[in-house]
Amino acid sequence: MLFHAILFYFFSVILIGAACGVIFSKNPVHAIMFLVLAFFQSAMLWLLVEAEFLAIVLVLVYVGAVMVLFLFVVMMLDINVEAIQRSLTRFAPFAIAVALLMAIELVQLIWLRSRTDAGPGVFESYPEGYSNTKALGSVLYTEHVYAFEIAAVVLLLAIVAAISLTMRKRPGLKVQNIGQQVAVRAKDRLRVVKMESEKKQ
Amino acid sequence: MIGLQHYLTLSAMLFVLSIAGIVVNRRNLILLLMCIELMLLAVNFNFIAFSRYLGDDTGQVFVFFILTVAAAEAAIGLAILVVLFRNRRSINVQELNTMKG
Amino acid sequence: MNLTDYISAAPEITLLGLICVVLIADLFVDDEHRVMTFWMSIAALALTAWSLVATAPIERVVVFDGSYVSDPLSQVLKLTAVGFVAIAFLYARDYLRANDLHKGEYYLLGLFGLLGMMIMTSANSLLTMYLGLETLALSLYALVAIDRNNATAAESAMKYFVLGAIASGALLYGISWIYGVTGTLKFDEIATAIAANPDLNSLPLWFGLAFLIVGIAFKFGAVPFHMWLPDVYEGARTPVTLYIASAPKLAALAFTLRILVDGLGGLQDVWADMIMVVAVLSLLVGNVIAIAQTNIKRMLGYSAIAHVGFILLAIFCGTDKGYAAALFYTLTYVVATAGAFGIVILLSRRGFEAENLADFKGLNARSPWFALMMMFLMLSLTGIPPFIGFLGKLNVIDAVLSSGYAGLAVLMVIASVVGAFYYLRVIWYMYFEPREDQAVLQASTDTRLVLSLNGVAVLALGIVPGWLWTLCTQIALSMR
Amino acid sequence: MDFSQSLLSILIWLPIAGGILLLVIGDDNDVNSSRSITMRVAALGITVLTFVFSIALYKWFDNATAAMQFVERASWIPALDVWYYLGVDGISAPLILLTTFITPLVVIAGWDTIKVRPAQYFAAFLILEGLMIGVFCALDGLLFYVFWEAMLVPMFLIIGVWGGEKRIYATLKFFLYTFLGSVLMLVAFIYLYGQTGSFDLFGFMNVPLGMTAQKLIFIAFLLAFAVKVPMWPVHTWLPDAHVEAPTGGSVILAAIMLKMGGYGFVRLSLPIVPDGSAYFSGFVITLSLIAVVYIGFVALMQKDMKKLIAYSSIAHMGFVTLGFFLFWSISSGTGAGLGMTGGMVQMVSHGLISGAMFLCVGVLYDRVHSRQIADYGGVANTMPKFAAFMVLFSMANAGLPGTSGFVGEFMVIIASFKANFWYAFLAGTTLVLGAAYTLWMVKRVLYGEVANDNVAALEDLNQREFIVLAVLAISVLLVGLWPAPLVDMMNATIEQLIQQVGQSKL
Amino acid sequence: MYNYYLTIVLAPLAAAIVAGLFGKQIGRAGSHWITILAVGLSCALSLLVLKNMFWGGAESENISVYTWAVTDGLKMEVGFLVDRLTALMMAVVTFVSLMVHIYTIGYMHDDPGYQRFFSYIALFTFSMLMLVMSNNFLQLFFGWEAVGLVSYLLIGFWFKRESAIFANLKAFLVNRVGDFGFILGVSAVVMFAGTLDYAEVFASADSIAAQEIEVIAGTPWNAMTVTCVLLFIGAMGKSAQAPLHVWLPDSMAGPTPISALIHAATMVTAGIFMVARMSPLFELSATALAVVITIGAITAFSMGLLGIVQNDIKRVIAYSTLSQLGYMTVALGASAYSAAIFHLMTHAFFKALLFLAAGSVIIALHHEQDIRKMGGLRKYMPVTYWTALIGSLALIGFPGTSGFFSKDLLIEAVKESHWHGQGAVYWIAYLSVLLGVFVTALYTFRMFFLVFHGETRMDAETKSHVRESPWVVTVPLVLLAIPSAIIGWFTVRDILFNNYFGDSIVVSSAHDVLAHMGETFHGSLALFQHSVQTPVFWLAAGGALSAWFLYLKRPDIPATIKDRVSGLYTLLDRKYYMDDLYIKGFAAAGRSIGNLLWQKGDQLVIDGVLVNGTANSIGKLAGVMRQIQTGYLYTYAFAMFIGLTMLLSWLIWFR
Repeated sequence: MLFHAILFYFFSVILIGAACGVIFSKNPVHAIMFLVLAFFQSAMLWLLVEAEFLAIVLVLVYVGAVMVLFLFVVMMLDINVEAIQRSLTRFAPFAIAVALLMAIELVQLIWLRSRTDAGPGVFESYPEGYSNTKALGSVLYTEHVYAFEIAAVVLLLAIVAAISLTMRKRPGLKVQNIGQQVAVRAKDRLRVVKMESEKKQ
Repeated sequence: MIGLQHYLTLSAMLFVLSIAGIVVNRRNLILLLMCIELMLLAVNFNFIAFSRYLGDDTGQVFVFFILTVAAAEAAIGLAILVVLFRNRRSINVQELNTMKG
Repeated sequence: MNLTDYISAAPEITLLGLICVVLIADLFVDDEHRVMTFWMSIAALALTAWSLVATAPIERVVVFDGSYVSDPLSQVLKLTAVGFVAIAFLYARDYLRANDLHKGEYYLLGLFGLLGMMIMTSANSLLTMYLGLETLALSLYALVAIDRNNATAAESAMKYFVLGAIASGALLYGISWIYGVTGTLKFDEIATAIAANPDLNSLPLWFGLAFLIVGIAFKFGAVPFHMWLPDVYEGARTPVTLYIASAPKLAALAFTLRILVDGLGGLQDVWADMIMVVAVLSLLVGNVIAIAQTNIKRMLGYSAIAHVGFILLAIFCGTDKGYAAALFYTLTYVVATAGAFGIVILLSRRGFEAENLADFKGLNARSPWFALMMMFLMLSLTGIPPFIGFLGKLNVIDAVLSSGYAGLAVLMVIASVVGAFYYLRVIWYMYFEPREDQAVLQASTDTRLVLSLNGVAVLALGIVPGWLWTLCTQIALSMR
Repeated sequence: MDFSQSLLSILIWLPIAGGILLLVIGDDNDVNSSRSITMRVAALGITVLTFVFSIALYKWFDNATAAMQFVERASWIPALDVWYYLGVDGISAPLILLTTFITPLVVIAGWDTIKVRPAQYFAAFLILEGLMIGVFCALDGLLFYVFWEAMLVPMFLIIGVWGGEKRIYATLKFFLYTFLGSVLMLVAFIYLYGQTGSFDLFGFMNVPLGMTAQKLIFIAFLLAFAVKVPMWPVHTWLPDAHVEAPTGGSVILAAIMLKMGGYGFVRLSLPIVPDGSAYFSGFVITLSLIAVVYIGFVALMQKDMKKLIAYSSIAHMGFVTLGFFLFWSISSGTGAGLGMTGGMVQMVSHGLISGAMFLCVGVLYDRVHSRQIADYGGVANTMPKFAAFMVLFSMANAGLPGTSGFVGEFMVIIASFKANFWYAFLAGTTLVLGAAYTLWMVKRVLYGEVANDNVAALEDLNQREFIVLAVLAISVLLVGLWPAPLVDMMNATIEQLIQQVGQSKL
Repeated sequence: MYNYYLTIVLAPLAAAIVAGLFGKQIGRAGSHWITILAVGLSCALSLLVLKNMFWGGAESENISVYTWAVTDGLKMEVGFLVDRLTALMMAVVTFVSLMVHIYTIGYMHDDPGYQRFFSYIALFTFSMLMLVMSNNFLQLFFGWEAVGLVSYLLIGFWFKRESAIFANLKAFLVNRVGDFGFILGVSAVVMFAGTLDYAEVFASADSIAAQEIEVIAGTPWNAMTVTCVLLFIGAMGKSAQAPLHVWLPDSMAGPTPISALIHAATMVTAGIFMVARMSPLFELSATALAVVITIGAITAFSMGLLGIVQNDIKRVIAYSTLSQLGYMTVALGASAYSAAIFHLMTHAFFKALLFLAAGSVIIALHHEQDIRKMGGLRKYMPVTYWTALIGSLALIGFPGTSGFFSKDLLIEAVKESHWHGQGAVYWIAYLSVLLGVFVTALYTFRMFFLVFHGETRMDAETKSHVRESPWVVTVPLVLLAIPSAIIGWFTVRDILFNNYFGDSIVVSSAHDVLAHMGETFHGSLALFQHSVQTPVFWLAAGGALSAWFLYLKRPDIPATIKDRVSGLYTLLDRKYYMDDLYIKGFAAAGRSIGNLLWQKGDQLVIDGVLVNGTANSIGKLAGVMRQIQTGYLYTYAFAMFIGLTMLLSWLIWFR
């Protein structure tokens, strides 16, 4: 149990640190790296509570896809890192005060008000041979099939939207049209002009 | 003994941090998108913690969907970012104020 | 899972299928014939509407393991949403064509948005609600940015996106708390759980509720979660604004009613106070700031905020009358606001956005008929009888008074008077100022016809509002 | 042909339909084009026809009963228990007659002086007429409110489109002011609706109400009606609106729209919240007396003819409210009815006189395009007929016996003396002040040497103007010399009203 | 008789309408003929009525013509009460009016507003008849105001003249001040008696007198006193009693015929008539009578004094009229109503005569009115001279003339009234009227001598044109001179002592000075014979002689006196500064109050601060609030953040 706690605190501290890193790092690439770190720590923490499937998905989907996308965009946009001198908003202190207030409220809620019986809520361990993935899979396609379909729609929508926003035909772009090239006929390309022969002056 | 409250606290800290990150950042738009990802991560923590605490899988299913949607959201958000950058040649939050009042 | 499940969800399924058809068909339509996409979309909407009517349940049906609910509320809202999307498409068509924006995406994203709205309206669990919400929201983000060469549109899309994401983050956080406390995501089960165990009605649940309210308020554009709204209304191209301003309000209403009434009805005394604060702020801020606007889209944006104040105050009452009034108000408000944006679109032409109030100067000289229509719409929004907006306000005030909040009622009417100013200013520009723009209004016959019908509708509905109110009352009664 | 069962509907909808017809005929800014002439003839025809129907109303009106007559009742919004419920009694019938009488005159007065969008102009007046009659007929609270508010719109346009230089300020002020007043009335209506379950005005009258509720409802009503009347200190919209409105607008505004406030007091405030009215009666009387004295002084100093007449309207309407609220100050015997009758007669009479005064100013304005008193002088030299009319109407405005202006003032002063000597004393100052501001204006405008070239070039009344003013002059004298027909119409109703007001609802 | 009465009233009205509306069509002659015929008819019928009353013993009649309105138990009617008082008034009014009509043909001969003028004076006749024949307060008030209206129109007849239109406005407004009191008086009558009808009011006079009213909280006043004083304020306005007299001299800006008719003979006496008519009420309030006599005494003496310093011929007569009205009022206050009415009648004749004579002079001199520019007209205008002499003698009360009888007995009555009056007031009144006799004689003959005697002072141009006026002018003079000279002889006994007025004038026995005097009255001749024994005679003679001495014999003395008592002279010349008080005081104050209320009250406070202030502050608020919408994403997010935190804080700490 102690080991469990040590691990928890270890990962948590790194996670919070990484989150701070995301927020305060000057270079967006660094920020992305911190975020990746945060995701890894989260996956670790999730593993700690036996949510293996989601931990894996987080790493695969987030780190593997989304963060790469971020990185890609940062690179593609070719942002002048030097120009973006990080600095905080004018009311940053005030904002941080509000954030602290909210944090206090949440913590107060969690620790003091949330339960009538004092003491931390305990996670019951899963029985032997339990597969988190299997359990999720069995409800995903039955009980949550409707939501699952909608998720599919969302992804389709994202595809359509992303394409429609970013794909563009550049009018000045010089590209070959193979079909046209193949279908070309001689008379289209060559015009035989008859003309009077020139007389000698 | 690590339990529900610890996870919830962690989640709350992440959540507050991510909001604060959005509010205090006045330069880089892409950072805002990352903060949003952080926020969703915080939510996920909550769901997983509750799911485990309640012994109910629905919470984890929810997380699964959140991950999906977040990916879609990130895609669209980045697409908009790209569009914006193409028009403005900048992703500076502070320059994003042609409409106000 | 059995057949009834799918039959009940037939409208959504139909729509999705048709979206795919349009999506693919659009690929084979070249730019000159893009209007085909429009007609296909209209056809898709018509089919959806037909399937809605055909599968209309006699009574409340819950399917898909409690994820999906079909009841009078969802039927009516879906049908009207379909109608408004169709109207938006129609008003948008000529504008898009004139501004080289006539691409299939507008219609497709619009249809996706509609699907999202339908999902929301029929959601019976927080999960489906969230997914529907995201479907709608993602469509809207993309729609706002649809004019890729427009920096303001992109800017407003970015703002909308970031703030929307924050809101859905907050919403999710709230959902997680609700889930944590009640152990379920389904509205009816949440309600049962709260009813069964009064201990649950305590701070953790309230916190969850507060986060949910942020989501609701954001969706509606209520103060102080309204900041996106004016910028988006202004920044988006007018057809998009029209789209955002109309049907999604219905979805937002469904969203609110499902969560607050179906799910958390037991916490009414808690959420009522929060809703009230938000509503009153909206009423004041919306009306006051609208006065200072010179851009009509932005002005209508602030006006939307003010109207949301009314809708939320109706919900705040927590009575059947209040819910009915909220429904009635939303429906009638959307009619008027759709018409108003329709006129804005009508006045626009290639390379010219009739965005400024000043562009309405002398409209009476240019087109007495449409000036009259715009006047009708403005008066309806002001709440002048016999236009329908008046009855909307009447019912809300009635609901508020019946619940014993005379002070709020007075506040509401005074806010309306403040608000009257900026609506009147439109009439003033149309009628009292000489014309500056000599261009002839261009619009196709069907647009003119529908726009006229829209304008006349606010009057006609105002004269014969009984059936609508009866309908709304019945729906409110059927909710529990 | 017996159409008495739908007479009121005819009176309401005929002009409105006519207005729509005019809009359909459409605008032609050329005064002499055939379309323009058709349109004007139609406008006149419809208003005259409406007047003819209102004569039928007068004919068939039964003076003996206080009950509602010509009642029409049909369900309108069953869901809210709202009825299309019309009826007239002794306090609404005279005002309807006034409305139908004034509107044709306004049409004639605007005959060829409106050069811009005449069809819309006349249509606005016709629709306005129907709506105003609607206000006087409606017996359902919601119906009443619908007509009440809808009325603002045509007037808003009339002032805004065809008004003077500062018309936009004036018309917005007019609209917002009156709107602010009436929305609170709406709240009160809805509250009463909550108490009774319907909008039936008789239901409102019969429902028992606590003192606090009565006070609040009274305040809501007071604000609505006080703005409309207008009472001091919520009167400042009126001078602006009057000054900027086109002649016809000023006439309708002064002649009829102001009466809405007074009508509201007797139709709603007094019977629905008698105890609230009692509680505030002293307050209202104070405001009325302030209106008489204060506004009298203010009117004295006006440099603009229309403004002067507008202020005089406020002072005269002070008598109306004074008369209505004397009931509680009169300890015994008769007199309250006298005050109320006086108030009612004053409303009708003021409708005629102020309308006529504004028409007179309009006659001058059409020629010289100035309303400033200083721009005139010696008009009697060039326009003797006009001067005769103007003097007559001025005298009526000053409350000379034999003109209608005297009747109401006389009754109200007598009644107020019964209430309190000082009420009568302050009210009586109008004899001096009213004469002072009216006749001083007459002196400066009509008398003296011809002041300038504009005046020298004036032409006397044309036939059209002459007819309008003559008709008004005859009616002013008729009411002044023989008010009995008018008063008899009201007596039964007012008697009943007195009883109703006397019964506490607590 | 009902039809007679209607004809008497309506004939002039009809004529007025015809002459007024169709003046152009019927022409000048048409309009004077129709009005003269109508008024002549009225006059004839009035004389018939009078005859019936005087000699035929006809009963008084109270007839209702039509019901004006009935509401709330108050019956408002139009009707005639024709009794002896009314009959006398009708005769006087129609007769003088007829004379003036005829006279006008000559006087207004060249005026472009000829038809209008006839219409007005016919209308006036109608109004005055309505006033005197009324049987209720409503109609009385109608007539009261209607004569005021016509007076207004006629004073401003020459509306191009600044002085005329100033005067008519002033006249109307000052009258309105009186009417203000009057209408309150009528209201009081209605309050205490519950009716407007004379007969019913008089019947309940005792009950009125028994009631009290607290005008000032805590001080109950007798209802009758309040009523009567209020009514008398009306009379003060109409009959130009100080301090509401200021309009009458100015009203001379109107054409002379109307000065004669309205501002001397008839309208201004309406107040006297009204008080006499209300004698059943006034009799019950000693306080009211004291007020009446005080006001009358002040007017009688002080206005006479002003006559001495005036140089405008019409103004002199106007001040004389004021003074004589004061005499009548004093008589009213002394409960000698009959004496007042008697003097009213004789005064109507001789004062109309004087005015018309003055008018004759004015025509002859081409509208020159300054007596310093006249003189020696006797030889040019004999008829005018002699008639004016008769008028002047009657005015000063030369024994035998009608004025002698009326004035002498009036003064006697005042003298006698001390035994029922309240001490000093009556002695002062008596002294005033007595001294007034001297003053009257002085200014009358000052004017007379300056106009008709002495050297001619007009310029040669005018002089060459001076000649006697045409017959239409002189005939009325003669016709008026006859009653002025002799009517007193024949009527004094009947009117004053034989209870001619019967029930129409009620005098409580405790006040009945005339009855007291009647015990020692032995007929006109005896009165005439004893005239030299009275102070009145000697004072009058003294006044006339002084005038002769000062203005014919030693014309240099007045100037010396003027210098000696320049303070007094200025006071008189400025008419006791009353005009200044009204114009620079009340009128100016009214205007500044108006300005103040308008500029500061309406425009600054109500409109500026409250109305536009609210609107502007909402506008400003909008301007400020939109600053919150900075356009920056982080602000937007921050707003949401704060909103959320607020909700949470409220939930956690305040709920």
